[in-house]
Amino acid sequence: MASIDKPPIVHPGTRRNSLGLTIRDYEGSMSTLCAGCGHDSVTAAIVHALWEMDTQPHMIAKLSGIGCSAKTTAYFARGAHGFNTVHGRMATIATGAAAANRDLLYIGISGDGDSLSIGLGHLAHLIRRNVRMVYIIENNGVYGLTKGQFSPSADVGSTTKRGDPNNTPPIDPMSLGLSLGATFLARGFSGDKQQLVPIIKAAASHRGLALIDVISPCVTFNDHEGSTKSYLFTRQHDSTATEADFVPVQAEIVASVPPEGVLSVTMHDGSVLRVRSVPSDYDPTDREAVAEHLRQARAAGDVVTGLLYIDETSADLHEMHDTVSQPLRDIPFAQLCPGSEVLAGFGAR
Amino acid sequence: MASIDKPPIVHPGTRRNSLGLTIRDYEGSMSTLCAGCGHDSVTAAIVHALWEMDTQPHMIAKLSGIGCSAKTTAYFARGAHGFNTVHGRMATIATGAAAANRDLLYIGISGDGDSLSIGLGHLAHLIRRNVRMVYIIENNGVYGLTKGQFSPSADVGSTTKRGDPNNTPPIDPMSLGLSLGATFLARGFSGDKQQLVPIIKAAASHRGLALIDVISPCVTFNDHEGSTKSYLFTRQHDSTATEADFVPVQAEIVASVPPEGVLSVTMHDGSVLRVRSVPSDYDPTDREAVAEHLRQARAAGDVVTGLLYIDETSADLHEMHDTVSQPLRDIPFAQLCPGSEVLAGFGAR
Amino acid sequence: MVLEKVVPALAGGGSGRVNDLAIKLANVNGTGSSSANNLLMQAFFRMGIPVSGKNLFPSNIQGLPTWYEIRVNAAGHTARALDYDVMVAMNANTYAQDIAEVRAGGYVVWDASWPLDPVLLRGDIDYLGVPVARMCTESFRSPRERTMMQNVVTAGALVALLAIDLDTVSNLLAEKFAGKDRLRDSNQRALMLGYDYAREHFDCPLPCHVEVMEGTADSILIDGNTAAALGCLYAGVTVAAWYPITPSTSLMDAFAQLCRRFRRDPVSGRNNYLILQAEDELAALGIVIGASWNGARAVTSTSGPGISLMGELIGLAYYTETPVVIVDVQRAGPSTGMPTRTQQGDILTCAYASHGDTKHILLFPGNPAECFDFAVRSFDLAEQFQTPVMMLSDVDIGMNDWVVPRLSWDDSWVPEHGPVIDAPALESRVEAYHRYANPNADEVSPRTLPGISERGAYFARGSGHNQLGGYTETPDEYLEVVDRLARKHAAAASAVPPPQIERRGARTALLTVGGCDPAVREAIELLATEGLRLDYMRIRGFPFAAAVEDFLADHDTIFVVEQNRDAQLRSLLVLETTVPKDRLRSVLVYGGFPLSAAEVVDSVRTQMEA
Amino acid sequence: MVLEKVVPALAGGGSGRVNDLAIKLANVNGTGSSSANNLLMQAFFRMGIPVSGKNLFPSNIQGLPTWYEIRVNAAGHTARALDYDVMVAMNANTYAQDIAEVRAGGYVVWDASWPLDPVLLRGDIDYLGVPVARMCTESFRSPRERTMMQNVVTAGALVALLAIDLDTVSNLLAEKFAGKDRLRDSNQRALMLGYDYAREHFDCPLPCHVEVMEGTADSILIDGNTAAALGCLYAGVTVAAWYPITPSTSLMDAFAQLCRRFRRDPVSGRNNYLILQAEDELAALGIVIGASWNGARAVTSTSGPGISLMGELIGLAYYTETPVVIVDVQRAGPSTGMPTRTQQGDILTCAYASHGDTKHILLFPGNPAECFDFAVRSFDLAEQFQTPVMMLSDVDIGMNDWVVPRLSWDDSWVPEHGPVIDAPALESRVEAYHRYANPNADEVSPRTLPGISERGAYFARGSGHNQLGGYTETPDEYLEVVDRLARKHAAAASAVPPPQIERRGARTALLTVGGCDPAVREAIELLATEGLRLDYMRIRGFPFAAAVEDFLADHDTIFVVEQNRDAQLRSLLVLETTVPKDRLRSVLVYGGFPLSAAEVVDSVRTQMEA
Ligand SMILES: Cc1ncc(C[n+]2csc(CCOP(=O)(O)OP(=O)(O)O)c2C)c(N)n1
Ligand SMILES: Cc1ncc(C[n+]2csc(CCOP(=O)(O)OP(=O)(O)O)c2C)c(N)n1
Ligand code: SF4
Ligand code: SF4
Ligand SMILES: [Mg+2]
Ligand SMILES: [Mg+2]
Repeated sequence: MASIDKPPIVHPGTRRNSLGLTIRDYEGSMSTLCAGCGHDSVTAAIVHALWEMDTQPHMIAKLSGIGCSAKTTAYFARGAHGFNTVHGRMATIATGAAAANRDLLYIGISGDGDSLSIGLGHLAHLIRRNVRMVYIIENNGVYGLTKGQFSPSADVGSTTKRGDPNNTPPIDPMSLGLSLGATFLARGFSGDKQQLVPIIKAAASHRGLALIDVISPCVTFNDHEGSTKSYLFTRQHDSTATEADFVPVQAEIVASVPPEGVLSVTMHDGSVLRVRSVPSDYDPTDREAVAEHLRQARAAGDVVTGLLYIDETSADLHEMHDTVSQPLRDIPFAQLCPGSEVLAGFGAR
Repeated sequence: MASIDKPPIVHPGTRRNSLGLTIRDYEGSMSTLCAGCGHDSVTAAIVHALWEMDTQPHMIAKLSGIGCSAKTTAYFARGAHGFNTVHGRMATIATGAAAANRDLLYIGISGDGDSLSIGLGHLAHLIRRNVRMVYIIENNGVYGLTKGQFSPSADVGSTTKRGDPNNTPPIDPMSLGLSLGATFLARGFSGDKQQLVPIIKAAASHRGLALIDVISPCVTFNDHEGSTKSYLFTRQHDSTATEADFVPVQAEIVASVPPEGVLSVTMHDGSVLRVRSVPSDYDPTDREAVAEHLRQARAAGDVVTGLLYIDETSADLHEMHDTVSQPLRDIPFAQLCPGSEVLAGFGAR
Repeated sequence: MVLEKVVPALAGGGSGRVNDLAIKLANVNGTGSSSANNLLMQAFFRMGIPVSGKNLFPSNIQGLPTWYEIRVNAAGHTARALDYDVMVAMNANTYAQDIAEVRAGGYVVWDASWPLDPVLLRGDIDYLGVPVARMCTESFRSPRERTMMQNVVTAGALVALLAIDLDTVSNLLAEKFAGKDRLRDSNQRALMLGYDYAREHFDCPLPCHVEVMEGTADSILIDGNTAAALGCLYAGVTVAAWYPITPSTSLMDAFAQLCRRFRRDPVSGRNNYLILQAEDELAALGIVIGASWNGARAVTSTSGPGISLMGELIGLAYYTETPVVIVDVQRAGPSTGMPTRTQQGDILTCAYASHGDTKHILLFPGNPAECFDFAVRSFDLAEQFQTPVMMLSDVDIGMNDWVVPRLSWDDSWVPEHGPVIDAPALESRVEAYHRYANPNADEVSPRTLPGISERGAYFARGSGHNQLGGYTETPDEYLEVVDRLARKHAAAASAVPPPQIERRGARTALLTVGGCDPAVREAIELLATEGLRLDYMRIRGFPFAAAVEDFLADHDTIFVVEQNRDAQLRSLLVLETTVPKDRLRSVLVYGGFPLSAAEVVDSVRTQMEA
Repeated sequence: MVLEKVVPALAGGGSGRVNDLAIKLANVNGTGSSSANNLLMQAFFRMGIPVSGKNLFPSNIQGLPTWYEIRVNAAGHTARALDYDVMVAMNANTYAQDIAEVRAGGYVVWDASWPLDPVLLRGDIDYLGVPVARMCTESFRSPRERTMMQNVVTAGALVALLAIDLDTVSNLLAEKFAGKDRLRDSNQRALMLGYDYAREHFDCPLPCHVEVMEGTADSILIDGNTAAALGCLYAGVTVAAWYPITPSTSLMDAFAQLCRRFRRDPVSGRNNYLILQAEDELAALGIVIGASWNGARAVTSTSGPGISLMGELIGLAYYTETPVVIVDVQRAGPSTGMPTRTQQGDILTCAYASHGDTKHILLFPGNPAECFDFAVRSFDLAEQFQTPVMMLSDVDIGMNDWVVPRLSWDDSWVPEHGPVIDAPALESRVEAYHRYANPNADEVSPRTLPGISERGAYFARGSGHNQLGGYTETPDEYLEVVDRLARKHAAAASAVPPPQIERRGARTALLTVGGCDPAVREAIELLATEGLRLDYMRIRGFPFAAAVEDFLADHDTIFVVEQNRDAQLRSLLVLETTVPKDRLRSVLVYGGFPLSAAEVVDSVRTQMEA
């Protein structure tokens, strides 16, 4: 998680968003990841999305576990609080943070080892609780920081650099999410910023947990031939399910009937998400169909990308627990303490 | 886990299996569970299945975590070693045991809290590794031993005895298993021994991990109206997917083309499993279709029971790792130690 | 042979004491005996007699032996008594052992519905048979009532035998079943069945009985878990996360109930709190860390196994300097151990929890009243020192009913959040903010909350970091931070609850912790009667206050009384004070039952004689 | 100003030593410097000169500063040296700090492809510029080679400057790239580029240089993780489970490689082992417990965070008396801490791991040779005492290359499985078998393996159990078992490796543990030259052998040297021996780098003067 401060060179000409901030204002410290690491492209996409969404940096909270992927949180939104927790437990800490203050935009960055191995149980229960946050898995099929062991997302037959094949069936976070009732599932590819940015924006406006699985190749340990998480393999097998187009709240929405094969979803914050199905019969609101589609694709060796599933109707953590609209951490003590008279009543004769 | 020794009253007339053992020989100490607890019926079914299968008691290893369900392991097969481990970790200890000796019949008993809450991550990876064992979840929707809190299998809207509704979506071990590539999935009901016994036998002969979800009502904390894991609710909503019929190895198999709608599977130990689909189009070998069927049923509030899914073709833990056929723990030391000459070579100039 | 009509033969035989008796009720668990036990406890309490109840229950839901011990003692000695004046033997499976435990001259109340095996007869005690089951079968219709009411019938008999005020008991029933007339009537009926039967067949009251007194004015009867939950409520906790585990479950149950009553927003009717049943203990602590980092007061409660599982995250909170409060209601270990038995076995584990160099703040309440006080203080301490605070309760304090002074609250009290820089301060300050920088060499560095201001943004990490909060692998930078953490912990010595000390100018002392308090105090009195004068100190917090050092320095021999095998409190004293090891002797009682004075007296006496 | 041609000005100036020099190589990580470092290490080793290499690398994969320190010392002092004769400064980002660390009269070898900032010039050292990058760009085509070969060029220059035997180095390259001629050629070419350049521009060798000697006969060069893996292989481990974590990962990597070579069944070609990469550390230990319970020798390796996560299961193994072996390769804590930095910070956590009353057997290897020996012994100990055994290594021992005596093996050695009753014995015995019964009051009760015989069946449980293995909540039954566990642990004192002791009849001693050994020995020699005579003891196992008590008793002042903040070894000695606390002083060095004699000397001197 080493970090070197980046010289803040501001080109006078750089564009500013409605808050008057340049894209640089959404960056963090200089990356210490390997040159070419997919994770850095994810960082770039996040920076871009936050800037375009006019997000106030201090209203963001960044969380991660441990791993090369976990370091990513240091590389964007330097104006936001960040918490580099321990391996596999980020979901739990994010849940607590979200419980204390429902007003922040929580961005969790995890790895395939962090989320699908040591942290799998927590991710599953995070999904059940539908905690409102953006949860990105930077998925490279290996444990990068510990030098390239297979992670649970490694496909059977995929080989290590040394050539040993993986023999244990993989866990696909998208299929897992579907079976656990996830309400927002998307898969991106660090090599395709175009596709990733709108997905991140949509995720940030989602009512509950938005799980984004980003294939993010590890150039040092898993970008070789024989790997199914390499840049080459992913490019060759990328099969787009949907194309998302995000219309922020501010922009007035031209009330037009969405064209054939385009789904229009109003997000909880009022923004609108337009999802165009690429296989025109693909329906991102039909859990069954999506599961079916994913499994067929996997059988065919394809990597399905795009916004895969969305359900904007289910309650999030706070709605399930009927908490007040104000952040719990901001409730004045006077409203929390019943006072001396009430106390005197307890256990008395 | 309290246990009282049961007076071994042996009725002279009791039937004996091919090992000359009576059903009593497969029992354990007296149950200390609540009168009417579903778990005791599961115990009875296990005892029955083991007896009918002529299993040598000492070739069984019983494992469990912690919970009322976990106590079950003390109530059958007193002639077998048992290990009452800690809460949620049984899967890991069973994996190690199976690694050391591939010849035993491993029977793991867990609870919905033990497996779907604290132990979820381990269960998921046990499924991936396809460890050969019978894994039974005695599913009652609550934490029995800690007095009735909701477990992750509690349905939304299901209420506690006090009437508070559960607001968090449930985890269905069967759907989870399908998404994780489980190779044997069955659901039973402690109130239906008829159905459960052959399922347990089939599970014991399965090539890999056999996951059995048994709805096992908690009469003390979750058998009231409003509960969706009560005897009444389960009886009323039970929808049978398949009926299994188990033909042991010994019995010569009448080579007949199985009748319409009956699937015949030869298990790794040579025994044959006949599965009759109740909805005649139900195919227990089609992952998609089963997932679809389960989700529709859940939507309709039905509890699908029977042998739900089977795949006898996938490699188990030992096959994946290409270990020798002999139990690892029995390999003579001489074959394990390379000896002094080899050692002398290391690190030398 | 069956004993039906008995006129106490040994009237007054050693048992002729008033407001000083020990009753033990032996039952089968899951048959509703607890409500009857509670009824008796309340009755004694309302009669103004100091009383305690020790519930010795199995880790099982139904069908196993369970015991409840009640001690009433005008002098206020309410530790567990080992010699019973009255044994209410309602579980045939344990008759032998139960009857053997009765003191000479004591009484056995048993269910005379069935014959009593003659081998169980002792000549030195009286047998008072009450056909409880039979009477219930005759008087009640539903099978459930027929079992449940047996306990009330027995209670009724005791009311007569011990001269417990009948009206008080009847009122208690009336209050309990207010609005549920049918239930109240059948209970009242059952009560009178036993009462009348006893009056008819035995001459009541027994020589050992009770009388109204004024020993519990301004006192309350409460268990430690409920009191701790109240503490969390009053301290302003808004986020709680837990994973069910005996014996801490009732703490969160109580907190949830309190929140339902007192934490509904008056306007919106929605909840001013969020309690999460986590998927495991790691998650529970993770949730608390996240909520605290984000500025809410958050708590988790657990027991030994949970503490073991929380180890890694405790280290994270320690090193990132995130305030968290953990209540450890200790039970008998190791491993799953005996979940319903009491022990003080997590002291060392908690003091140094997590790998690497770590030290934590511990609070040791000695009774339910302190569970309330210390719970409240734990949140201030956690925020003032930005570190985990663990409150160590146990089965005895947490789940048993104790008579303690009424809980009081100063309405002017406000939470002490420790150094936190708010938005205005951040915006106005010139210099940049750095999370772990200590301009004034103060041990605790001010923190900022997420969502406040870009100028307060920092990166919390469990990996090596320097004063600025930046990642580091440079020795000097790393040392600056971890050395400050050590000083910070030491500084907490003056902030934790000071020890409770009683000096009588003795050179020998008894030192203890937690719920051992009443037993050790009683032991001191008993030993005094033998001419042995002893000073007393009860540890209430770690790091140890200066007063602890002073007390140790002033005594040649100190018996450390604690409920664990490995002398864990003694070990902590040896490591964290300057006391010479040989001055500290151990009195270790760790079988799982609450401590009794006799056990302390015996051990001290033998060690003194040796 | 750029320095091109330099004739060492200060020839011999304090650095004219032969076979006694310290070299530090500063690089950027992920650029292949390690193979070049290794080449030099091997060369010195083959020349017969005692040598050590300390890899000071970041917790990062590519692009951050990394250092490698090589010390050659004819006298065999191979602890980390703090004053460098030769600094190979190849990372412009750390020039300033690197150049500052050179001893007066020392040399800086730098990449003269680019100018050197004049502010970096010191008058008391020589600058030997080698245009490494430029030469590589000129001589190699592929970008990869152009970076990778720079390290070899530098090595070539050092070969010339330090008079390292060129043939030896060339042979090493030939061996390494046997069969890969192209690679070998380019490496050899790069080597000569540097070699020739140095010969041409500087008069070689430098006053401080090396000569062939016979100091490493019968020695090997090996790291502790590889040695420990060999120990597991030779002890007969068949099941291993782990979760990747620095710095323990290389242990399991080595074990896997060894198994691939030596554990293929000759007949079937299949595996006589099963290594599982678990989903987390809890699972890893769970797998080991299951395998051991079932009769296989099983091991897991981890580091601090893993130990914290294993807490609950360690308690399960302890209480169920299941043998397990855990290797903890310690790193700098707390929390994630500094994963690639060394520390001895898990001593207390491991000694008392898990809630409740628990005590464990610990082994403390002091070098790779002991990593092998102790790894082998750990399995015997675990089975003899049916309990967890933890071997505490660390980054320095585990991942750095040490020169140690050649590993030897007695082919008549067979595993000691401790008391296990086999099928015949079970079938023939009359009395029933009970798991925890001790007929002969022996502390360890014989166990039986699953799948052997119905007569040996028992129920292992982490909950309260009696001697028979039955569930219990009865104090006496519970105590019988836990008290025996305490005696069992104490009994292990005579079975663990005894301390290593050197008596010189002094009243003052240095006491240490693990990899501090060479630094402390060197410190003793240095202090001797100042007239301070010191005895020496290195702890190698816990519980402490009687010899530890004796040694402590024979000394008035004992400096406990350890690499942690909280004096954890000292704490363990205070708690587990009778030594008066004040006799134990502390020398604590815990910045994360391997210990050097100077640090010990300074601390002892100041404390003695005080
Ligand atoms: C408790 C614990 N166990 C193990 C580790 C070591 N570790 C650090 S990162 C990591 C896995 C990283 O893999 P992944 O999550 O996929 O992230 P990536 O580096 O591939 O981006 C592991 C095992 C740790 N830090 N903590
Ligand atoms: C680490 C740990 N946490 C919590 C507990 C307390 N506990 C015992 S059983 C149990 C849950 C039991 O529920 P389930 O697995 O569904 O079994 P059931 O009793 O319902 O059959 C819990 C939380 C424990 N024993 N260990
Ligand atoms: S090791 Fe892989 S994952 Fe880690 S930084 Fe390098 S390329 Fe990225
Ligand atoms: S509490 Fe429920 S699960 Fe437990 S034994 Fe009783 S009925 Fe069964
Ligand atoms: Mg990864
Ligand atoms: Mg359950």
